[in-house]
Amino acid sequence: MRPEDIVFATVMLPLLGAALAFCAKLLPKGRVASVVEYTGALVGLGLPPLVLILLFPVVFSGQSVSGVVGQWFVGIGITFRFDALAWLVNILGFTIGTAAWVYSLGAGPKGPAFTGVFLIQTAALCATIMTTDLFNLFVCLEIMGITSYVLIPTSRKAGATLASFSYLMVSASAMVFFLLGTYGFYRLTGALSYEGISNGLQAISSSDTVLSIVSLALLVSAIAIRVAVMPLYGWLPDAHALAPHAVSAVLSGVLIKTPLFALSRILFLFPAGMQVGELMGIAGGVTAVLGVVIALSQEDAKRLLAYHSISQIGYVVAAWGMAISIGVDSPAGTSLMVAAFLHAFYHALFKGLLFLSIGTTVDVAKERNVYILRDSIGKLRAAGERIPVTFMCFVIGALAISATPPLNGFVSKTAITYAMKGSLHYYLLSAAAVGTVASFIKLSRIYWPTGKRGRLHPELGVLPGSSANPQTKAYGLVARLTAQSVLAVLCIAGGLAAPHILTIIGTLMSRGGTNIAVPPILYSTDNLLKTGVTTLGGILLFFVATSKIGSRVLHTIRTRPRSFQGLFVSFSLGTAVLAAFLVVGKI
Amino acid sequence: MTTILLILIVLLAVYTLSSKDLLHGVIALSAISLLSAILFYILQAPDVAITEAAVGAGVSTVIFVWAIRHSQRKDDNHG
Amino acid sequence: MVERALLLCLLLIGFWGVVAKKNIIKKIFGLNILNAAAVMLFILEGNRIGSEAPILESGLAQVVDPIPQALMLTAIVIGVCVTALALALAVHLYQITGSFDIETIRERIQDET
Amino acid sequence: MGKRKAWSPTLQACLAIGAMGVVLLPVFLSQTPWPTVARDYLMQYGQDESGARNLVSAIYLGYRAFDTLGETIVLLVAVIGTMGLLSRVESLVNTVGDDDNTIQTVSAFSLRGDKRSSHVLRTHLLEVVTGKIGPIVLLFGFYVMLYGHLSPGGGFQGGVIIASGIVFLALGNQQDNTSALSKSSILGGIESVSFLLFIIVAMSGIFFGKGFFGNPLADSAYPVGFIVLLNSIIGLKVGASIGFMCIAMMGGHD
Repeated sequence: MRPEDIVFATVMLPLLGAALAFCAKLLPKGRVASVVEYTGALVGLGLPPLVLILLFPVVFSGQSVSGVVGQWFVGIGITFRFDALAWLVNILGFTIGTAAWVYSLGAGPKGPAFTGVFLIQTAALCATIMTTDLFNLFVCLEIMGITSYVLIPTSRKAGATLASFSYLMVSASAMVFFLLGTYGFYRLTGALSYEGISNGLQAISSSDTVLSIVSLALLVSAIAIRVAVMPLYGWLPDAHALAPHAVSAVLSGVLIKTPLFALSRILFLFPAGMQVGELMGIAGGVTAVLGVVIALSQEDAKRLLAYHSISQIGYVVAAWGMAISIGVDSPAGTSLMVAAFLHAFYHALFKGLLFLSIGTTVDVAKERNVYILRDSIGKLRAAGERIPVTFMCFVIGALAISATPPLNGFVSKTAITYAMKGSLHYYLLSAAAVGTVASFIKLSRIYWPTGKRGRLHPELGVLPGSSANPQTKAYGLVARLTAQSVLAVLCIAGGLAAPHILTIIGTLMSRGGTNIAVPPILYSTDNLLKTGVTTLGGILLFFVATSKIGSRVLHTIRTRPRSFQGLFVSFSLGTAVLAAFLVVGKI
Repeated sequence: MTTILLILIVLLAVYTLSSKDLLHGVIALSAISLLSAILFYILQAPDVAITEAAVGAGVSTVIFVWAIRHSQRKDDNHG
Repeated sequence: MVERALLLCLLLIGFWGVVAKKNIIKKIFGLNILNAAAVMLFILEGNRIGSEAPILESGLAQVVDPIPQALMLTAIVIGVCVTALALALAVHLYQITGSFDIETIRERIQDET
Repeated sequence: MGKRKAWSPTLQACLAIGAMGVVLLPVFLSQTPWPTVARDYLMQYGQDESGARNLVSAIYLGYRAFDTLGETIVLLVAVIGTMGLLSRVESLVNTVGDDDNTIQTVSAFSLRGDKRSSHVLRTHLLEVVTGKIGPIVLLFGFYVMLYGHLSPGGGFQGGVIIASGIVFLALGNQQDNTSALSKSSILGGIESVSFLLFIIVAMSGIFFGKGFFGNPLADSAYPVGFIVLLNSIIGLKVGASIGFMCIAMMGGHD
């Protein structure tokens, strides 16, 4: 066993687990089939983290494992690189993936086919972040895409099918343009690996520069569709709002971030990459503000969360883009990159928590509208739910996303704003933070008690997907509550252990194994004051939003015309703007 | 030769997207697949030609026909 | 040159189908055409540097570039898989709403929820 | 962004297509000569390293076999997704409003359901002809699959032909007992087991010191064995899953 082989365990073990799960599909339903399925899940989700722990000393000392898959010739074979970035994204993927899968045992779609597809999605995430080959990246993105198209409609809502169809059409078309970008680079350099392309581009004549820039623009915008930055976000809200809750948690926790970090591998190597980072950073800042404004206008609880994902990914993209435009080898750039990853990770934790706890609540109450849904605690209690856990999970998640110290959201948002103090992004993100507080006050109204006792219709209170058999139901409840509580504990721990975690991620992100990132000062008076002002501003904004004028404005935003065609129009105009920006910057 | 094939393919593509009857569109689409298989053969790509003929003209046509049999043949608003 | 202009034309026709057509089956037609245009571009240009199919015979001749061909095998198959799934979703949408028109489907689903 | 309605959809579409057309112009009209580095390398060493005379097979199952694994995974997931939706389409037709929340796949079907007996398309002639042609098509499929390293073709193409052979056999069997090959459980079994086999073979290189997806037979006298093995596994898997899907689609209601 060489290190190159161990690295691939993160991809192969989930695939092996998926294969086992599919074999379980063949067996007659019963104990044996379940045992095989759960073994598959254990192999696919339980073993890879152990492998990652084994690899920690390697990446922590600043080394990376790279090579060609199968030791074939480097000019033709598929190159890969397992470094700190890949390690971190893998940890993110397996943490959220495991929690979501455990939750899915309690509510929502399950069964061997679901487990298999879910495991394949996890494997695709790991492969996406490891590959350094353009065409292999295309294949990995297609696997990620096709598993999402399959998993989204398993919630059996009519809207979910439409959302899945829209996502499929827009991202499949975008992937064709990705292929054309690959064509451009192959034609110019005769290589598909990033390294080969980057070397080849140094030798091209000036007349070919335009082709290289356009190809880069095509690749970036095809990936930006998956990340859902502002002009290209249109597919996300429906898909994330209507998917099963466990799938929603993975989609917005992991799936929209992995392509972003995979993209940074491409941008590091290209001269025009810095400009792309600059433009995407601004787009990220705008996304953070607009996303939260639209979120504030939503009535549907899960849709509100989905727009929040857009807003929070805006934070990540803003810090990420700024890091790339500064250059990741400088201390400032590294600190920004650390902050970007930290927020991506913490957002995955608290957004996963929110999706799962809100999901349980709306399922029990059979009502998603935050204006109508009231006194959920009473309803949850009537349904035999463990109130303290589900409710506390929501509170922790909501406080974390509103950046309340000492929870993890506070740490990562402070890290981001600390690293970008004084720039345009700083003000955009501060504005977005106010909106976040306001929208979560709005969301928490569903738990406000009313005077009446919570009463349930007889058919309410049965979670879809949970079994009628009392024993299985009890197991399902345990599974759901475990998943939620683990995420909640991680949210708190992530906030309390922040200095250590910042040091570890800083060391991982720096070249050469020494931490060059500037650690943010978390609990300064300035920051606490700012948190207080933000919270007050949020409360104020909430009252403005619930006033007559405010609600009319929000109604206009909510019912703004959204068309299928708009997705494509924004995609092609976005690509054109990006290409024009890069070409002008070059001349 | 390749130019003639490509002109035919472009014309068929326009017909596919503008025909009122979806089944005609499916048949035009599988004709595009067959023509491009011939094109690939001329362009010295026999492997791709076989794949395109088997997958593009064969399997995808079956799926399209299944889809249309389960729904309707006419494009109502034709737009 | 003429050939590549025709391919660009084909690609834009496909994109027009995806963007502007209301019927979702027509949109899937457009996606197929879009994919086919990209595949043809790779094969057409990979053919420029040789005259023989990339199957080595005893005599030495310049073969065409095999890499685009191998890549396009994968791309064609992925394209068909996505098409199959898109069609299954389309038929399911038709069963729910009774229409293939994207705007009608959107309205009916919004009314329902 | 609220005023989108003011623009007509056609104008929007024209704008989108025009913008994309301008962006793509340099991609399509580039005159840069096509690179020859990789081709030259493959012409010289490709056959020795992989053992395959067909260089496309050498890349597809040797140099870039990892992509091929991805491709088969996409096919697998697409078939599962299509079958899952298919079962819901059928159940919607039969019982409207049925809404249970477990992921389903079509687990059992047959072409010889009650509905099929009145089907106009199924004439006696069709049954006889397809029944006789089926085995020949299957044989041809196996040929394409096993000789992919020497001639055009390979696992995937052979698999699709095998799938059509299976469909022919299913259409053509005249007795009520369905032929073993077209039974859903058998096809599903072949599919899952061959996926498992594919992954095990992909990992086998590790134990020969060749690394993940390396050729374990690279130092032996027959390096091409690896490609033949992968071709057969892919052929079986593709044949089973596409055959499975086509039969399920044809066996449905009308």
